[in-house]
Amino acid sequence: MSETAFQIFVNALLANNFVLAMFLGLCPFLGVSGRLDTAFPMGLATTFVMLVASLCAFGLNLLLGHLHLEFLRLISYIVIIASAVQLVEMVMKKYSPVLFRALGIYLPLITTNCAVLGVALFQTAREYDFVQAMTFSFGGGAGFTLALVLMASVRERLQLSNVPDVVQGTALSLMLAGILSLSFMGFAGLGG
Amino acid sequence: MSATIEIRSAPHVKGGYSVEKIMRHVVYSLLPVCAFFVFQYGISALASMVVITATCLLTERFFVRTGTQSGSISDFSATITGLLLALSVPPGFPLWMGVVTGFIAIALGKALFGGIGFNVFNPALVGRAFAQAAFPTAIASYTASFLPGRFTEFIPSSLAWPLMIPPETAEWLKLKQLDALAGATPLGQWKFEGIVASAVDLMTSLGGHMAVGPSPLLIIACGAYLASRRFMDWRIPAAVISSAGLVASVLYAYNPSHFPNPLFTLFSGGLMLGAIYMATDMVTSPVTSRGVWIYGGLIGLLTVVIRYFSGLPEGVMYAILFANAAMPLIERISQPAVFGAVATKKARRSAAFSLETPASTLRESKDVVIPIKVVSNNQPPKS
Amino acid sequence: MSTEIPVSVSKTTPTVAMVRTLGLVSAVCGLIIVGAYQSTFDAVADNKRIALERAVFKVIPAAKSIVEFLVLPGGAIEKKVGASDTAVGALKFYAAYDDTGKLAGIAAEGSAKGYADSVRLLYGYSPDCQCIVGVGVVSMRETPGIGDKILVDKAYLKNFVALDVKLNAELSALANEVKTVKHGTKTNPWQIDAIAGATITSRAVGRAINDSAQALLPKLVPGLDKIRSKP
Amino acid sequence: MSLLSYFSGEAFERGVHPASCKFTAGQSIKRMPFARRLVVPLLQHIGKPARSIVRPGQEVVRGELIAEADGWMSVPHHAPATGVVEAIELRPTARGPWAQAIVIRVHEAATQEVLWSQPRDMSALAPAEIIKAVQETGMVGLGGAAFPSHIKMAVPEGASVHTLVVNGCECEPYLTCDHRMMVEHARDLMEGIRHVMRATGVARTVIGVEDNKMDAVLALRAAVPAGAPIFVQDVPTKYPQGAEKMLIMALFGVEVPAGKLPLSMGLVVLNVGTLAFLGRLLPEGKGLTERVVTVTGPGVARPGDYRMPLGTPLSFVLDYAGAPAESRQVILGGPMMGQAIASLETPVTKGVSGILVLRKEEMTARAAEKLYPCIKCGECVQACPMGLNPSTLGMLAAKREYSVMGENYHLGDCFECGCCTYVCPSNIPLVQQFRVAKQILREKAAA
Amino acid sequence: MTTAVQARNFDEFMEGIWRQNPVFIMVLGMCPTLAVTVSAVNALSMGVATSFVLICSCALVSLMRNVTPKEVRIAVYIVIIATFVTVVDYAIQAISLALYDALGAFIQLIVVNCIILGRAEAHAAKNPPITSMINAAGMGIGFTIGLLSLGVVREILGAGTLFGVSLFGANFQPWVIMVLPPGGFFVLGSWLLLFSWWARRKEVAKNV
Repeated sequence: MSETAFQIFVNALLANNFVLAMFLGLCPFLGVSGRLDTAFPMGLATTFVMLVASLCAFGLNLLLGHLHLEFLRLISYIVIIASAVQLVEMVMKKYSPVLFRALGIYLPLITTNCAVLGVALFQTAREYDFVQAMTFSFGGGAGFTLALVLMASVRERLQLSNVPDVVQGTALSLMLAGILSLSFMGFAGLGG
Repeated sequence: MSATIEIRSAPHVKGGYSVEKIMRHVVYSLLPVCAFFVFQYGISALASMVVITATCLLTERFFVRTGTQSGSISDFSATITGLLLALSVPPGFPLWMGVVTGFIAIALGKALFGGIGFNVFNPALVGRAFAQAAFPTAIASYTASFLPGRFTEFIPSSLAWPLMIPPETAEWLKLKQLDALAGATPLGQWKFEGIVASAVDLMTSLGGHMAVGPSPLLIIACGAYLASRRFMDWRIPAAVISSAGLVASVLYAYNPSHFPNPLFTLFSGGLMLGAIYMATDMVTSPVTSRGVWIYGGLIGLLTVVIRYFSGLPEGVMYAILFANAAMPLIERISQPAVFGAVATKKARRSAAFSLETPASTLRESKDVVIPIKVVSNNQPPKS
Repeated sequence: MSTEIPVSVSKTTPTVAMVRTLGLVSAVCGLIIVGAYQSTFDAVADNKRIALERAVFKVIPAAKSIVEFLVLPGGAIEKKVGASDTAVGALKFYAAYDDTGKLAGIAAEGSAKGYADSVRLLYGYSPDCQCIVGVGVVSMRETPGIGDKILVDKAYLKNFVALDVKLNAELSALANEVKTVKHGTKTNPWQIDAIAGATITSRAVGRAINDSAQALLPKLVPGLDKIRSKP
Repeated sequence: MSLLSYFSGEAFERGVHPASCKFTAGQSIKRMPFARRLVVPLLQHIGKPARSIVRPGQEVVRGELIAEADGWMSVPHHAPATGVVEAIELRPTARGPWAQAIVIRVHEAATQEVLWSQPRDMSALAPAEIIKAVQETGMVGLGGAAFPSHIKMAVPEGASVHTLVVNGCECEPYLTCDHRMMVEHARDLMEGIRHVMRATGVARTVIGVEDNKMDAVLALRAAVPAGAPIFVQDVPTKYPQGAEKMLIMALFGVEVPAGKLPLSMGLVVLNVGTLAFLGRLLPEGKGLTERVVTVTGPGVARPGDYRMPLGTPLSFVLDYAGAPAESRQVILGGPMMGQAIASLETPVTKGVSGILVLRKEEMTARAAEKLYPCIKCGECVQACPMGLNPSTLGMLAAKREYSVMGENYHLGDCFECGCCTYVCPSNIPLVQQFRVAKQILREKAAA
Repeated sequence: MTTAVQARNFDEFMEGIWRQNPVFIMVLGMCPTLAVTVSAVNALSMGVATSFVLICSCALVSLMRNVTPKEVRIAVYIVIIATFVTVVDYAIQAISLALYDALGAFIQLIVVNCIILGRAEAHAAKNPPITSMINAAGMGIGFTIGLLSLGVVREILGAGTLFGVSLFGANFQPWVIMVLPPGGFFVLGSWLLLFSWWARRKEVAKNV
């Protein structure tokens, strides 16, 4: 398993896109992709949280491995990530109100996003080193943002279309995600 | 007399274009391409074309009837979808898969969004991508062109039982003692075996038994007809081809032994068909001038990147689908500049007069003001 | 998933109550987890061992039992004990013994990038013929219907009846690199005849074997005698 | 052509090239006789309606003042014929609602000679006095906008103008009245220019004429007085070249900033017909009683440019020019921006530059055209001279997203030239939708 | 009296199965729904695992509802859920490694499945253990049904088998897309379409 950082990034961004190929973070993907104005900050916020989570998980995993407490991994990941995000939110609120206004409202939504926990679990399962883990989470976040932004812009366009009533809603979003996922299949093997 | 008066809103004259006319001419321009494809591959290609197009039309009719989508068969758009789909799958594509693909193309690619004008993705490519993902083996199994007896005998895979695996064409070819012609596409041959086919052969598709799609040269000619009559936006193919050519040339210059020459890239696979007939699908391409160039450039770039670096030999389809998805975004960032929004007092273009120095500017000398179009011996007295 | 964990201390509830509850929960949950971990520990270990044995037995048909070894970077071979951390750069392999306790073959893992993701596989090496006698896939995400032909394609599997991985005279590398060649053009015993239409995955298998064998065999073969019989 | 004009650097970018259909360009201006009754609406211009100063039964002489300007934003009207005021009542107008109009019964033997005049020595007048005199003529923009001319000439405090732009483009298909005015009344035009240059204090005049009227260009050049800073410039033929901003672009290569008037760039723009009439009316001290109107279209037997008294009902015009009864549509103005009218009793007013009659055939052909959803061909984006995105605007209009149209897509800049609808293959009535949207936004803003 | 309680319990039970089906009606817990349903067996296992976590967590949350201050309740829920997920994780490893590999990280991702947290917060925290367990069981079964209806379609089309039993004979052409990510989206989308079409038909019929 000696993927270069670039390969990991490209894979997480396109070929194994978190949303479209790995089904991670679908709830926000379907929920927040209605408008471009909210989708983009949401993507940024998620990317940010994923980096934080990845960092926490990396440190925690070293600690747990050292103490031979691997069976506590899941429970400690979720607690640490949630607290870390909360902490970041408070710090951001205090020291960077501008950033907080832009991303703040999305942070609580993201805490238990499965893409965030997923990034921690996958990097552990794949035994990534520090640089790899960071690249992985950044690529994953960027991929999430890309998918979210594409989806949002398409859905905004569809607001102006005569989409049949039967299709409106989640069904349409899922079908769109399916076609998007189809078009992302071309990137398979890109990181090789 | 006043009873016969009609009130309509201005303008009271119309340009000569209508949706039907555009679509009809696209179909006309596709006919030579289709004819040549049938000439290359015989009745299998013809059957595939008929079945796929018929499926598309029936599906369209079904959804129009049930009130799910707008449009009608007479607008020819479903015909175009069907023909393009048939041209982009192998001639020996099992007919039952053709039916599935045609149905998916219209249902998922068009009816879902409300019919003509509303689809986000090119319907033919949605169908093609679905088939690529669902039946990867069948859609990669080309046979060589110009096989003897192609007008009397079906390629066996065409007639596979519904839902069943199509028989191997290799066996059939072996029986006919043509096994040397088992078909890998030129792109596949390059990708997996490092063989670069001659660009000229690819261009005409006449260079012996090759497993290729319709002739790029013919497609260019038909596309030129469409562009010259303004049924197609010439900028999109121009952007796609130049961007793909540029990226391919740069990579070729960087490492000629690893990357194929740019001409091979341009004329192999479905690049020409995609650039000229699929990327230019009006509904799924941007309307703004700058957007068109960004869109085409993105397709060209992605095509080469996918072909050269990903696991697949062909990338046009995915590149176009991706660009389709990005189209609303591209359009959003490339809205045209409103007249006067970025106006300056400085002349943007060369003009006969200037605002700054009235009455004394040199440009208002006699020679400049008097245009070329005036018959010269009839110059007006101006002193 | 729209939840948040209140970290800030509220004024209405005494801190003691919250700490008490959290402590209680943690204690209960800790107990449950430890209990579950302990009670399933043996079963999980058994499962893993059985799965491993099954995989190894598949690539080395004569094998009846296996022992896990490590080749340290210096070249020393030592038996792997317990679940302890492996030294950096150490290579893991499994020695398989037949029912008489004689070395039946060596199994090792290799991986290479395939079409969609890494293809991880286990191959069996026979010291007697200095060749690979079997290959099994540990994990892969190749396209069903194309890439997974490497599991079933009979002609392809024939490649691994006796794939030559002889070392060169200095024992520093393979005498001939294991190479995947175009379908139908295999001429030498160290070549792998690719599956037509699944070239990428076929190649990944070849690369995985080659990379792993290049790294492992030059270190393993000199010390082979030490593990001839089951320790 | 689109490519050529892109690089040739003279015209504005987009626009369209409808078939010109200027069948009447070669005929000289003909005089139309008086109808039995003439109808003079009190509001023939943009601004406040004039105030009637006559009463029913009163006799009026051609050229006599019958309605006076009600303030600065208004112009007076003069009797178009000698006769008796029959009534002052509501009458149909081109813009739709009925409005107050003075109805004059024309004397059987009335002469077309304008008897009522107060000749003045123009060279003795100060600029402000000239502008006042312009208002007294009752002159409005004869190109079609009907904006009072004296307001255009009055340079507001603090602003300064340097160039008078004379608009001789006449880019609308079919229409030739300005063309004929330029050819036949070049001297009057020069006279008008002279007065307006004095009134506004500009240093030079540029006359822009589309290059499909080279005979007019030559005639004008021949008429330019020796040494006068008056320049005649041909500009590419393209619709809507006659729009002020497009003409300025073609002549000066600059864009008038969005939401600003040409005045902000030191330019005064007037129509050739306006100036030619002013050139004659100002020194003679007469009022505007007639204008030249192109009567044309497939439904007209004797098309031509007619000098007709203001207030002539359309039914009379059509009879005189030979429009058969099965004509289906009568349009005031050109085919691109003209107004289809509901009643043939509508009179010809100062802003009417053309009367276009279309036959049943053209109508049925258009009725058969099917309406499709927007297929996003982008033709309208390439055609919109204002650089808008009619495609998206149209989709927004269909979903009633009017405020988005105004805020994000610059709906306010649309001047309804009709290019987008002209090119639309889906036959979407874009201009109509935009008109509705603008109206709704205006109402919203007012509320 | 008993019948009333029974009826209420039955309502609680049916709520999750039909009226508030987590997959089809509430569209929750999408990630595992789409990721693991490539075969009916996987779908069933995932459904059972989730149901187990759901029932146990709801029981424990309900038991502790009176000693949990509201400020720390979410933390308590998450810890409880994570505990049972860990238990399930080890249990599946002990039962079948093959299944464990097939479900992958999605077993651990049950932790962030919004159905469970949602049930804990909305129901278990306010109701006695038995009621909340019944409700949770209904939800769990509803979720399992949802997963199964996806898994069955995807397995039949994607492999020509159902629970591993071949349906169409050896020559069946698998629709590979069904076991790929787009297939998941399409199948769930089609199910939702079907439900929405059916609901509209019913509505129309009612109005007529």
